[in-house]
Amino acid sequence: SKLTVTKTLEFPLFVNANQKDYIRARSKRREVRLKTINSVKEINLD
Amino acid sequence: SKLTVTKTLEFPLFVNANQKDYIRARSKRREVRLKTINSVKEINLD
Amino acid sequence: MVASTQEVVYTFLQTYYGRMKNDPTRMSNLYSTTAEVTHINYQHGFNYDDGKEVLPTIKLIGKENINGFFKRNIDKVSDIKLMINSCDFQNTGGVSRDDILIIVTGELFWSDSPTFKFAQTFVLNSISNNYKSFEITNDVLKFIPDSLEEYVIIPKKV
Amino acid sequence: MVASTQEVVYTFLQTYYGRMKNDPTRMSNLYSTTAEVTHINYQHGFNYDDGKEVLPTIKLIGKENINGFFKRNIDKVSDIKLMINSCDFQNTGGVSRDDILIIVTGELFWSDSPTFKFAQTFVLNSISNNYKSFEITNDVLKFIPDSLEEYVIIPKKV
Repeated sequence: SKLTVTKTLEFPLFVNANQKDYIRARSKRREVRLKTINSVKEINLD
Repeated sequence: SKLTVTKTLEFPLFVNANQKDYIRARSKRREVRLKTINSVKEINLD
Repeated sequence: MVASTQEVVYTFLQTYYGRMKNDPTRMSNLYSTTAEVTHINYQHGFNYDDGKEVLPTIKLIGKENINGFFKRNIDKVSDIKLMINSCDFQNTGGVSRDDILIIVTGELFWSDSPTFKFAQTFVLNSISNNYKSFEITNDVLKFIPDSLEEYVIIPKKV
Repeated sequence: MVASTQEVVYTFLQTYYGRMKNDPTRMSNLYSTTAEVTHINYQHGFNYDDGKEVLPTIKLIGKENINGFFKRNIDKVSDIKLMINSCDFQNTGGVSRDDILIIVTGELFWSDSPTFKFAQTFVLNSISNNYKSFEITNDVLKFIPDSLEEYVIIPKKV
């Protein structure tokens, strides 16, 4: 596929979205994480 | 470099370490994470 | 004028992710005939909103299979949104080293989903000498879990 | 007997990470003459214990520079420990497609450090027809942040 030239990109780079969309989705991830924060995984070293 | 054949690996795979080493290092990461959990990053959409 | 590797990479990223939204049925045109792709497996009751940290992936080999994949999943593919954190690249390929290895990291989401952390690796194969035309030979989308639960070692029974 | 791609990949992982610990001064023997490597930048007051989520990286080009890097940082390199979560691979390279693209994800740590989440990408170039001898042409170690802070949008001033 033919490409035309892009000189610079700035990160974070939002694609097909704006920062507000991202913040909404990120807060959903944060909720999910916080739910599991106090769970404990028991490891048996035997 | 010459290689001889390894058929299978099991994941999670511990390399140069055992599970106990990993759990110790992981709990250090958890401590660091928990410290920043209530911090807030202010985003200006202007 | 010859484009730099960085210019090719940045242009590629805009073309690839832009086409997902604007023209997903033409995604497969970006790939070589024998390309291998590891992407999201939308089959089997796909659901991104039930608290899972990583999404299942599927491996596709060959342009025809890749074309079928993007056409079958057009609704989900065209709604993909991204926050790209970083983009690293290196020259690769044979003696001429005019192929490009790209690693993109960031977070991926849909209109009504949480974010999913990912790393995506591409190999671009130069198909013209003037460094102006490329096709994707490899595309590996990999999700990164970020669990937080505490690990506790159970004492051995004596 | 010809080894499968999976056998080559698994053997490579054991050789690569095993050599870091056991024989770090010979790491550079695994790389091609023109290899490109992005690895941890140990310079400038390197410190893995002050709460940072990702470590700085440095790009090295050519076997000689790669050799110098591993020799300079022998203490840190030989103490690297890993929990490898996953390993994905695809065939890559020219028409013969006998090179291998590998993506490893997991967590990396040292004797007295926290864990650091990473994704590492390799390209292995086949240097013999019998699929038995390879060298690394690309090696990109990329750290993945896992910040948790809350994002709050500041209302526009009216």
